[in-house]
Amino acid sequence: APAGSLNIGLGGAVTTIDPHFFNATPNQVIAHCLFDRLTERSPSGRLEPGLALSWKAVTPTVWEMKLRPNVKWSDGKPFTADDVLFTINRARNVPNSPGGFSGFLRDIAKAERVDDLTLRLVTPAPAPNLPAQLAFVAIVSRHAGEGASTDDYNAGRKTIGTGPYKLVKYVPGDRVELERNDAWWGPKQPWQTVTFRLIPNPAARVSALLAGGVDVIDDVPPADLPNLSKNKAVHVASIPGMRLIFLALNFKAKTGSKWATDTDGKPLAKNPMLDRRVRLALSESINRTAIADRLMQKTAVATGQWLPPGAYSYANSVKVPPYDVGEAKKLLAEAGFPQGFKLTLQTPNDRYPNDAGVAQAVAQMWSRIGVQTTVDARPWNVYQRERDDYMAALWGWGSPTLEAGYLLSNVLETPDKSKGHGVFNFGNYSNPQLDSLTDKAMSTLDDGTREKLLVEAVEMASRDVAMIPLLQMSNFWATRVGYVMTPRMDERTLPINVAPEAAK
Amino acid sequence: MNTTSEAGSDLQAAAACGARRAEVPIVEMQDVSKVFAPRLGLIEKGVTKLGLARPAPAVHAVQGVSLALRKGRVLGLVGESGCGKSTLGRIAAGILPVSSGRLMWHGEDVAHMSAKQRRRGRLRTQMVFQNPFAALNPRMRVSDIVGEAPRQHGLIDGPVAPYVDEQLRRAGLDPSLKDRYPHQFSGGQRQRIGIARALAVKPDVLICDEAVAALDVSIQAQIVNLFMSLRERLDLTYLFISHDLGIVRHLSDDVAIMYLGRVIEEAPAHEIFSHANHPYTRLLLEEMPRIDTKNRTFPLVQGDLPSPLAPPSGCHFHPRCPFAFARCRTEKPLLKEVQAGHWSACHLNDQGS
Amino acid sequence: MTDIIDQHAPPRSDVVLDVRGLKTWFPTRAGEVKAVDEVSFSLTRGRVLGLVGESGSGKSVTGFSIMGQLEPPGRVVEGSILFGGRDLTTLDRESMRRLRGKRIAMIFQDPMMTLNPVLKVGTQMIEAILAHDQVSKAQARERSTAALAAVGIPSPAERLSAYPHQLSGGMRQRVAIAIALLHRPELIIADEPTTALDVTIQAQIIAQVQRLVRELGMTLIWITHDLSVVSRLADDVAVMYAGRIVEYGKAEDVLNAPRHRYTVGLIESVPSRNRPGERLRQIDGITPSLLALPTGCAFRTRCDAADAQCAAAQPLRTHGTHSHRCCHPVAAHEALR
Amino acid sequence: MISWIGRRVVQALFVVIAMSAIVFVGVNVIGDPVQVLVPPDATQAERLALIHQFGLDQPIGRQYLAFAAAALHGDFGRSFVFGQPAMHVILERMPATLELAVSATLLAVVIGIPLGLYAGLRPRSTMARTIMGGSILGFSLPTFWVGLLLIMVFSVQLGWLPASGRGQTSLLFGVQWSFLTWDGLHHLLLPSVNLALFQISLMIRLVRAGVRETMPQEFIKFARAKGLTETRVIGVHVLKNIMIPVVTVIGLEFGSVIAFSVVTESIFGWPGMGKLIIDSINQLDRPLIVAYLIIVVAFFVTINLIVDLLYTALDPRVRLEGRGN
Amino acid sequence: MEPAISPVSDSQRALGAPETPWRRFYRAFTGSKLAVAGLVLFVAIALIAVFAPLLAAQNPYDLAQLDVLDGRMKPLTKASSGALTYWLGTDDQGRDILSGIFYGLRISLSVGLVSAFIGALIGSSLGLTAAYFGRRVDSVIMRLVDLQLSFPTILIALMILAFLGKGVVNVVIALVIAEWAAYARTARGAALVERHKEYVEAAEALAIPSAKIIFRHLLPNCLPPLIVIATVQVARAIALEATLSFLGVGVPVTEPSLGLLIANGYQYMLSGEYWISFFPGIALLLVIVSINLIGDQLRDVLNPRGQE
Ligand SMILES: Nc1ncnc2c1ncn2[C@@H]1O[C@H](COP(=O)(O)OP(=O)(O)OP(=O)(O)O)[C@@H](O)[C@H]1O
Ligand SMILES: Nc1ncnc2c1ncn2[C@@H]1O[C@H](COP(=O)(O)OP(=O)(O)OP(=O)(O)O)[C@@H](O)[C@H]1O
Ligand SMILES: [Mg+2]
Ligand SMILES: [Mg+2]
Ligand code: NI
Repeated sequence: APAGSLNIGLGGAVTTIDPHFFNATPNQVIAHCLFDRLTERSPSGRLEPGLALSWKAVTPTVWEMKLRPNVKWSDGKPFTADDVLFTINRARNVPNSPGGFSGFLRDIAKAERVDDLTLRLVTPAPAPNLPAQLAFVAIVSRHAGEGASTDDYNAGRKTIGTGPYKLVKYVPGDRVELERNDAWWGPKQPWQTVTFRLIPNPAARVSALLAGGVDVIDDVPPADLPNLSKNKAVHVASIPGMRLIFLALNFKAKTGSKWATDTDGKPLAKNPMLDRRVRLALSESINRTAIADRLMQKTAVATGQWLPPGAYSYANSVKVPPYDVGEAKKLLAEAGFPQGFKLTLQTPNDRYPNDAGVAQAVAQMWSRIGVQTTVDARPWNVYQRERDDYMAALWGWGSPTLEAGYLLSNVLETPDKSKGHGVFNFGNYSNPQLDSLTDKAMSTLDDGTREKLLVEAVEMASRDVAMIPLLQMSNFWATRVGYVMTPRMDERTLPINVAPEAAK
Repeated sequence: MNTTSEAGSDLQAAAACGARRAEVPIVEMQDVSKVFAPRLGLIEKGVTKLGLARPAPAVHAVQGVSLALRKGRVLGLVGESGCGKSTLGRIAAGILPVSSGRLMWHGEDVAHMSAKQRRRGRLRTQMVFQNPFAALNPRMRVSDIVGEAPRQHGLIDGPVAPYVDEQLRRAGLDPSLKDRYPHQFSGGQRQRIGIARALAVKPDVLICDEAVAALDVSIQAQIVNLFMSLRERLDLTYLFISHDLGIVRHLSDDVAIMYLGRVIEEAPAHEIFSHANHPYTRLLLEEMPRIDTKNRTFPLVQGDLPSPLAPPSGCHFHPRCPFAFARCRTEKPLLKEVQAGHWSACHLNDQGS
Repeated sequence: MTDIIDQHAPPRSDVVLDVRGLKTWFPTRAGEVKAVDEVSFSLTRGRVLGLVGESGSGKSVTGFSIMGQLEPPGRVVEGSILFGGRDLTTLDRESMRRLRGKRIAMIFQDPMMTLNPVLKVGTQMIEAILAHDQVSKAQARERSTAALAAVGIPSPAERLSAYPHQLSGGMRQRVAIAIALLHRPELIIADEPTTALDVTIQAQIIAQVQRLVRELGMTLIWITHDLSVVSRLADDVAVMYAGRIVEYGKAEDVLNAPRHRYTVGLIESVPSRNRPGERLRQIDGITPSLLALPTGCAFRTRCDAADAQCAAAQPLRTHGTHSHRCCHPVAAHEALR
Repeated sequence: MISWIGRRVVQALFVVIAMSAIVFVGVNVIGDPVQVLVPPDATQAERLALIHQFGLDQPIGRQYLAFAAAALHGDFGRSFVFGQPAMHVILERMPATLELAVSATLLAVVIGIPLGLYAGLRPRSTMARTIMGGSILGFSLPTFWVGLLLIMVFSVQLGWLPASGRGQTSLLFGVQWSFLTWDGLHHLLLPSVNLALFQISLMIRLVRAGVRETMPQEFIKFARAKGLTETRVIGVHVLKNIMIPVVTVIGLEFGSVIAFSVVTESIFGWPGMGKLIIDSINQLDRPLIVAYLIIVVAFFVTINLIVDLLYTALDPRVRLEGRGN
Repeated sequence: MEPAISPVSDSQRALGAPETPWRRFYRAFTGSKLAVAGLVLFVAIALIAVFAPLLAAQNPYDLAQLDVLDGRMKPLTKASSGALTYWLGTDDQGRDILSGIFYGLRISLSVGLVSAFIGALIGSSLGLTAAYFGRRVDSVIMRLVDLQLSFPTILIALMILAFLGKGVVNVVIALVIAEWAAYARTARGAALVERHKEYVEAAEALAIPSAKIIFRHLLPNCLPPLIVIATVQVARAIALEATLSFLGVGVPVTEPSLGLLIANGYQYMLSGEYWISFFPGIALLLVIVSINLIGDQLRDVLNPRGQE
């Protein structure tokens, strides 16, 4: 590739250029290049100023933000608070959008312009996570975006951003070509042109890298990591990610089902998952390290919670559950299953990295303590259908806010549609104590106090084995020699994080 | 060929039953026609109506033919290829439905019969086919080929095997060969199997559609002789379709000549061969191959067979007829009795009177 | 044995075709099929030979042997085919090709199958001309038109652009004959060309061929199983049975005074030689397999007069121009009733 | 002719109606598109809004009728995922698939016919046996496995050809094509070989069978009896007769080439309809699935039509016999 | 011309020992060494499949016998338990590839054979019926065929999966739905030719019921092309199952067919752990090639022109 140009092979599919149409990582990657956000994440996950230079809560329910001055849109017009107001409105109302962005703006009841560079956001309740959530919403210009449809963005007609790059061409399913925005307010970018090529097939992606067709690939297939790491022509970059693979258990059923039977195949009289000892046995019988190291080839690490160590609200007291077959068998016997039982573990087979493989490995291990486990792997679209009835199911959860509360309120809180609690709590785990602790933490603005509360909640959930956390996924990139990539916790593959390698 | 009569009693009973109604023809076709038209869907019909496409051509294979098969007699049906002989034969056998006209079996209109009656009637009119290689199912043993239908229709009282043996023997085949497949037989033998199959359901009428045409000369005589002896023994009625005038003359009591879907002359055999009336018949007789014809130069017969898709107007034969005149081109000649029992369709007959 | 024929052979210069002791065999898994065994005949210019015999007696194989178009694994095992002084059995492929269609032509039985259904009549005629003569396409077209006219096809120029299926069976056979005549070959082999046609059309074709042969002075082998056709057309008749010529002679001799009992049976079983309504005289039994021919006379298993003598090899016996392979020949006077 | 085209179109309509109905019901059975598309943390209200927006709150019959009514006006709905008119999304991807399918078919013709001819003319030769053995392989190996091997060998081991994507494209008739640039051709080669492998084998077999069937025909004997050279006999008489089934099968198989491009496209990252339909099925993007199927049916009908026209051109007999049964 | 009329050979048959069609078939089939090799190979494979539980060192479907720690072992390594040697290595779950192939053969073969058989049954019945009755019946059935042919198999498989859940049986159902049309078309084509032969007319004249005509007269005579198609379709079904597994809608992950083994190993192909995918691929290749060899010879034997 000619100097100053960067080719990136993306595993995911870019489905649109409209930054508010569909929230998927590849779309976010493109939006990240073309637009800026009020707040930004550093590669390691720190919250940093973006188009907003600073923010503070003037009252518990009002955030005030100071905007960056002298920012220009790529067509030369100045950026003002008006654009932000327009964006907040637009992102919630994109026609035909399958959604995805209103969640980040859910906490904003009202947005007010104070002056050209000052903004007030009113929330119905204290919303400590709002600045973090705003790191997901690309700010688009009012003058170009008014009345603009998704098609207009895709065609590049209205794709006016303040970001480091400008759109040259978008070929659906194939590629996105960008060129440098020399007027960007940030540091000067080394790449004159950037091309994202969509290469969903992992092997093809790797061979494209090896063949020199692309300089950077994301989503490196685990199987290739050992070889790529050895390869002198390639660098591998990795960072622990924010995505957790866990097993959700069924707390809703009173009895067993076709998916939880005694050893003769008759549904169990009592739902075994309601017994903490069973849950603990299931958790302790899993050799997480083996799965992470052997099966996942170190693309994941064993975990007992859902954030990487060192992250905000990480509970140091909660360790990776010990792998102890003897203890697990004992617990099972205590719970009244000395003979074990039969269980079906559900898993998608096209959603998370090696999802079905992980489920099988878990099933192996469960079978060894007498829980004869069958794995039922389904494509994601079919997998969803019966998700409320699964006895044990494998899911993944990312915490984009990089704090524990996001998972607590969505995955572990008692489901409550009106409050929007527990939307991902398909097993119906319900612990009033945990609920109130979570609610309290989520309305506490003070970071220190909030962290304490969150850690307490994490400890409580793990004591009760509310779910079985398995793996914390790491993010991997590979670049050709001559390119260095600063890995990002949020999985995005951004040209601003790629630099030419300093000659040695 | 042994000709000793040893017909079973049941067959005699059947024959007797037929005799009582001797006056009524066993099979009678009244003004039957058969049109083969490509099936038109709704859309084609619409499009054709709108004049966007030409209607697909229809073949008038048989046009207004009336023929009767009388008890115990042999009717020879002669005509050139494609003139509708087979079609007429299949209509008589009840395999093909008529497009118009009436088919009567024993004086009863087939159209008014119940399905069961029709099945019975159909059994009593059997066919022997031209091609001894296609007419037998190659994947069935001879015993099944012959025995299937009588078993299906419960015509056998006792065990099947002796019955099948009897049928084979009667057709001049060694019953010990009955476990073989058709491909293990010669053409003549196969034709005998076909005959045994037809006779196994005790029909009154046998429709022989060019039944000896595909056979070698020396075998032809064997089969013709078999037909003759069977007729005597079983009091059968034949519709004998052939383009070979020699064989027809040898076998038939009456002869009908067909040309392009129409019967143009019908008369007792000796009458036809001595006093042919229609120019076409005379032409046929003229060209009839005879072994004693000496090496000679002959006059050329004019013209080719017209296409049945677009038959000539008026008398179908007029383009080839040496005597054709204006009326032949426009008016279809009707069958008229020129002698007692001798019918002919030619405008020339009107001129004479 | 061939020398017997040689005695009667007309002066050498006039002999167009001389087949001597031809043996064409097909090796098969079940054994050697002797489709043609010791066949000899010769033809002088302008004569018509009727080759008669029932199905499978080796008539077509004889024809294809002459054309050099045997289907593998068939091959000429022995004998010679002298044509214009050259032995065709020793000719290389290219020389044989030059001969085919140019000096020897063949017409096949089924007019529906002999013309390529997807090529226009004109194409098929013109290519036949261009295969041998270096003329322009226009000239070839002209010659084709003339050839079609010669066989009695109306508006021949238009027919050239017709496809075979647009012609009736008789027309197609006439086209095939026209193609055979394009180069005015010295020898035409007609393999049952009228069997598939109707009586009236058959008569037309026979008449036309006869006329053309006479006018152009060509030599003709007419293969058929129909004795009545032969009686109209042929100067000489050869009757084949199970791969051998069992009787050979002038047409009137063979047909009126047959000597071999097979020939007699054939003639007598024709309906017109029988009284209507009576049983036809028939030859009982069936033709033996070429793989398991009885020794001696192949016909003896079906012959009333057969005795031990017939099991011996049957040489060709000759009486004047009339020869046969039968040790109990029918006396000339009692031949036919 | 016109009536026959009319019948084809009406039949195609029936197929489309039946198929879209099946898809409507089928997609509903498979799963809920909203659950697939919506972010995991979406609230109930957001879900409901989406359901309403997609019209999924209506009874399935009503949804279908609405679709049908709109379709009559040329509106086949908007993709759930792309938010664009479904037909537009498909048509945008169609050239890539077409290009792949056509080049695969071309390869099949260019390679398959000569090999088949050879195998048919010299059935007993070693070469012919090798060809036939090879064609068994081409027939037998699952497309995806061959695709992987191709990538392994030619992209990874040898590094000769790119493993993925369309490469540089260039504009012709307002559409981007790969075959117009050198780089594009490079990218096109592996996937089209992958896709063509089955077709090549099929073609070899078909041609061989055709040759074996045609050679013993009387008219071939007659052609030889005319003294034609072997080149002309085979090149004209045999070949022209073989072309009829070949063209028919190419036409019929063109459909399955497009269907099988699903696999090839997903392996080679070829941005065509096939990959799109897999993604759409995974995401239960019903309007896209329906639009895809409509396009495919339209393809089938058009191809069959062209095949029949070619058939008429090649085989003069069908003209007279008409098309009715 | 009647190509078959040659009383010579006929009489020979009539006189010689009666040779049953089967014996003739046997003789013709064994004419090709390659085909016999194919048959032997196929029988061997079938035996392996049948006796897989006895032959395999490990039950690859019993998760308790697998150990993730033994995952991706090279060929010829010993298991960490010491109980067995992984002759062909292991996959990422620690499944012995050789045992996996033995068991996978079982699944692949039975899926292929069963689906081809049922497909043949349904498809040829419909095809024959269409050809025999013609007209409306024909139109309806042939439109169904069209419908099937323009429907991506993957979509069918997904719907089946959604309706009935995952399982070998459901894969078979999906394959049957994907395959019947080929049989229907073939049967119809063959039957259209047979239908107008005189023996069918004779059966009609003998008032044999339609069902009997279809199944006793037409079917046996349409068998040759159907048998040939069936061999191709068995191979196709096996390959299709593999493809479905590759796309994630095939057999259950814990009971891998050959196709699923290949699909699972596919990600390791580039990284040098070739054996996971390669050996099952070879096994699949052998199966399909052996079936095709047999099918090829059948095609030649059953084609009347091809004999001798
Ligand atoms: N099933 C059919 N569909 C369409 N046309 C048919 C059908 N059967 C017969 N015909 C046409 O009807 C006409 C008469 O056919 P038929 O078979 O009765 O003639 P034929 O006198 O028996 O001729 P042949 O001597 O050749 O057997 C022919 O033109 C033929 O093409
Ligand atoms: N390719 C071949 N392989 C084996 N045997 C053959 C082959 N061709 C012909 N024969 C045998 O040669 C013998 C003579 O065949 P031929 O075709 O010459 O007979 P024919 O007299 O022309 O008969 P028909 O009147 O039926 O045309 C037959 O018994 C036939 O079985
Ligand atoms: Mg007829
Ligand atoms: Mg012959
Ligand atoms: Ni309207």
